[in-house]
Amino acid sequence: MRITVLFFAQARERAGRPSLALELPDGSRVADARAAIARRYPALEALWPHLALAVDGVLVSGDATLHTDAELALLPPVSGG
Amino acid sequence: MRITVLFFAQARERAGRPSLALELPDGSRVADARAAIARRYPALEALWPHLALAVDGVLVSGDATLHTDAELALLPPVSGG
Amino acid sequence: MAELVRRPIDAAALAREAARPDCGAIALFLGTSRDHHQGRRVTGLAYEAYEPMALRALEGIERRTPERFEVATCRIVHRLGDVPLAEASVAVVVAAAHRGPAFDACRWAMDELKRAVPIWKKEFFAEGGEAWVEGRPLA
Amino acid sequence: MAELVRRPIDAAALAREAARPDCGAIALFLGTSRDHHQGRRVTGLAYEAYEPMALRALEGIERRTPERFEVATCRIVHRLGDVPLAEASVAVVVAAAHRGPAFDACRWAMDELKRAVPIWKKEFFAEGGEAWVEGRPLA
Repeated sequence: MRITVLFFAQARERAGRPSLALELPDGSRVADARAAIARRYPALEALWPHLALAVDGVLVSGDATLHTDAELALLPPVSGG
Repeated sequence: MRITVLFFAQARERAGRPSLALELPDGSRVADARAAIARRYPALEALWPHLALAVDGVLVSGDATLHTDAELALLPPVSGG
Repeated sequence: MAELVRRPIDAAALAREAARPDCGAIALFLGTSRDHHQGRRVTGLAYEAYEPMALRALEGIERRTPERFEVATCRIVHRLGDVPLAEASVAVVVAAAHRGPAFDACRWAMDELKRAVPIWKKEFFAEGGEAWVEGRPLA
Repeated sequence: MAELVRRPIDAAALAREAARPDCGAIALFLGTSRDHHQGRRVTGLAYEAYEPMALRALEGIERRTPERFEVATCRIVHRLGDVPLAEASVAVVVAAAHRGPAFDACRWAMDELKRAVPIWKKEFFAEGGEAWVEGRPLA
């Protein structure tokens, strides 16, 4: 299945792009996507412990399942206001 | 000596006027002015316990002395804002 | 500089003037006239002040606010005369580096204004009649 | 309805729209860009958001604020993109019958906004360079 990965703020700058189409085996979970992204973007390494992850705009843990066309967002610590 | 008395809000309405030129014996204190005003405006009677008094814009007690051209203000409980 | 005005309060101008490059937070309070009070329908308000004393009292609040709180400035404008429903009778604007003190200071300034400034509010009722709002003795 | 905008925030319009005849108090908070942060001179800010998620989060705050406090409405606007010094990056407006809850609610909404909305701020420094402001993990 194919998902869209969205990078924001520091994650966007370190990945060098705002988004990515990612192909994953059916049944993949968020943790699997995370591992695939980490392999492809080693520059994200120091950031991972600080990132929250959202699927389709809802915060999730690594156990959460993914579905085709899911939007997985990498969200650094927030600083709005 | 002659002072100016200023009436505000309920005091103004009960006195029926915004101000008054009041002639007092030299050496009069605020309490003397108050007594003179009370005699002249019995409609103020119920209000007196709630009034603050100011001379030239400064809150005073009945002991305070008056001077020629002093401005004595009768200030009902305030409700700005 | 505190102001007593007989026209609508320009909240935008106040916020604009309060904005300073060294401040990250502006707290603005607007007191507006309400269409009800203690169960009676109110159709309008009017304010009266002992103007020179009220101005000095407001300026005192503006001056003391940055002494008590970590804020840069406090500015107060009060309207006098008739105030139509939903229009502002008072504006208090505080600018500060951080939002906590901005909120605290704005609130304190408003409390002081209600407590210690010779201004009086009269309400006009839908059922007819009018009344001075029960206030707090000046002290 | 919460908004994310890429133009100056119109605080006057927000205050005007917040004014309701049944409300006597409007608390408005403006977060403005500051010319210093942790000892470094800042020349400008830029904001980025995960827009659909941020909008939903802001709308959630707008909805929950009147559930938690005795206030009628809460309205939030956040600016994105470049924000010049001293211009507002965010506005939170609360309308209420009384000022105590208006202040409390406005402050809570701002705290929630800083805690739980996917928006990021970058600072540009006078000495050159730029940095994302250290934020709080979303949770």
